[in-house]
Amino acid sequence: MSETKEESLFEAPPMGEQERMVEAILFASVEPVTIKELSDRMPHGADPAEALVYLKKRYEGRGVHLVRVGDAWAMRTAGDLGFLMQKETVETRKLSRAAIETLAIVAYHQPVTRAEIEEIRGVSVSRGTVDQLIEMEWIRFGRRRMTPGRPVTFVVTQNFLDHFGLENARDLPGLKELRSAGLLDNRPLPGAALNGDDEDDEDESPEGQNELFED
Amino acid sequence: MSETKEESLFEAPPMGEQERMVEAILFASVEPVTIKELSDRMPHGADPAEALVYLKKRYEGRGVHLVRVGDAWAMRTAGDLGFLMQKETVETRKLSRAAIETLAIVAYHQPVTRAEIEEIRGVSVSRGTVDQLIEMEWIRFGRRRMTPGRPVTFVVTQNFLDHFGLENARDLPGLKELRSAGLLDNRPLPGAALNGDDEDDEDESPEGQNELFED
Amino acid sequence: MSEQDQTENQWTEGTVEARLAAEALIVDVDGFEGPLDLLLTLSRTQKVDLRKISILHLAEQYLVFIEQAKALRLELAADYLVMAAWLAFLKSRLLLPPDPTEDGPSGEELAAHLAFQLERLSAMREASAKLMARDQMGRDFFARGLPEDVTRVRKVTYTATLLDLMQGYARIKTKDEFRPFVMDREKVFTMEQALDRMRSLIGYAGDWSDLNSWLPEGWETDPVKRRSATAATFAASLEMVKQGQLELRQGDAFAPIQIRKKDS
Repeated sequence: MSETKEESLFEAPPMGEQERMVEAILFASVEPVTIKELSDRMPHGADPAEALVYLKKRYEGRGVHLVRVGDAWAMRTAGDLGFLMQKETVETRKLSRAAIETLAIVAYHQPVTRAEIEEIRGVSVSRGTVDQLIEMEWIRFGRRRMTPGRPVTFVVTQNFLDHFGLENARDLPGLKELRSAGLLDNRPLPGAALNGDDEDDEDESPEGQNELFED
Repeated sequence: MSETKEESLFEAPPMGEQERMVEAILFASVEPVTIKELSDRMPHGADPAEALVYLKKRYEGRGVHLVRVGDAWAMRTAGDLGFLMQKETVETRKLSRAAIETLAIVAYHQPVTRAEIEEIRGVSVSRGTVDQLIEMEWIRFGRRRMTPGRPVTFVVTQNFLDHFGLENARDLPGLKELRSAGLLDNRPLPGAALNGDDEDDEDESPEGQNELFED
Repeated sequence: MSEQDQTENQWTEGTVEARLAAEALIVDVDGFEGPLDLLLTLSRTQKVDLRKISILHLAEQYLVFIEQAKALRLELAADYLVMAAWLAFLKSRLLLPPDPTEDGPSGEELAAHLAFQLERLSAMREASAKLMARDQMGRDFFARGLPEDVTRVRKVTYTATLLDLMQGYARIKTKDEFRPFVMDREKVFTMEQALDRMRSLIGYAGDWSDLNSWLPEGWETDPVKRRSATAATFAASLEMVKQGQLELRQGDAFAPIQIRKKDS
């Protein structure tokens, strides 16, 4: 059996069939499914990425949508029909203001260290706040910052994107405006008179911004 | 306000909208939903039964179907795509020593009865070992031996020959050849002493102690 | 504290309006998340774009607030007082002409940074509000209610090579030829052997003697044999202690183990 022959041995199913397959897999799953996972589960030679394009079109304007979450895809009900779902609505734990702000700071400034969150909010971040967000799987540890002390950073998760219906972190509301206004900059205090005693305040790294939205 | 006017006050949404609503509700619901429940959740004047007819049609031939469960409705992936709902992992394992020895005896001595295998190995042969080899299609039942009790015999299969690259079982090297190939040295074969194949020897041996030190 | 005095003088300069605003805020002092939060709230009374805010005016408002709180004997967290001291310092910098002998950032630079911090905090507040106002899963849109489990099928295939097969067969057919492996047992001194040996000799051991001196002859030099004999002899002596035939002692960790016959 030569290599060239092998391909023709596994002929990919017709695109209509592939679309049905992607539909069935996404339908059956609560979690978003990556193209890689789709590919692994579908017959050899299938092209789930193309099938997704057709499927997305098919569900446009329907009661259920095909949505992209990071590099994965999922089926979700249309946002305008939420009013029908009182029965399904899950009471989410009420987040404190501190938790909501911390979440927003992680989302807009990621990857961000605890010291940076504290600097932005002007108060120390309580352990419980970060724990709660991690437990909800909305934030997770990112890479360590390559500055003295190598502090850990926080980034938002795919669950976060999924929950807020975001394709990726770049779709955060008002992100562009905030960035062009310089409000996402790491601007050091002149002379560092205020936080000079802040030991774990790491150097504002020039890579900080580049690292933004790395994943 | 007269009775007749009231109806027009709550005008039912267009059928296309109703279809979307039914679609979203069935998708998000944890269990099949009755028409009564649909009706209760949808705006006044809606006709879920009719919407269901359209929706069912829309999903005909798709990867997901609308199915009736008792007097309720649910969405299910199409039956022919069930194979997508399985994730198969293939694990290759080395055959146990008991199985290899049994297989070797069948190959060298075929047709051979279970009692003969046990006599040659010096230990009883577990049912699982024989079953495994039959399941792998490496051995099969041969003709019954014309001796008292008419015991079944075992022979190797074409699959066996294919797997080991043999034309027929007579191609198997004899003891003399094995010895000249260095395979019968009294020294333990490289790897043979260390590969701990005693562990997966599932046959109980009456001479356990002797076997322990055999190699 | 000189800064304290300065503050005291200054707050009287505060406008009536500022003092009234501060009084209103005082009631809610627990509601603030630190000095920056309080400053942000105070800045709103200026009713201007945060970028055009008068930091000098803001500093005055803050200092009034702190004095009011003190007058009411409210417990203020330390960081409020630190901020008050810093704002008093900033205010003096902003009011006085720059001193060329003093290094460090100018009052304007510090004020600009504070304005930036306030603007950034305010922007993050707005962003978090926008985020929470988005459609959320489980509230506005929903995932599949009845997911179908993906079953994981683990398929195990077994394999063997021709060499495995031949070796297996050779092993069976030449069992008798594998004598050398029995040799291994010659280097094993079993506990039963040690027990037999010690039982027959214990009568002669009236006084404490080193356990090592009980090793059988010919087992003392070869390390493998010695290890086996030592282990067996030790195990046997423990067994005999249990049976009340022997006493065992060890002076210290790793010290020689000594045994003697127990008088019954």
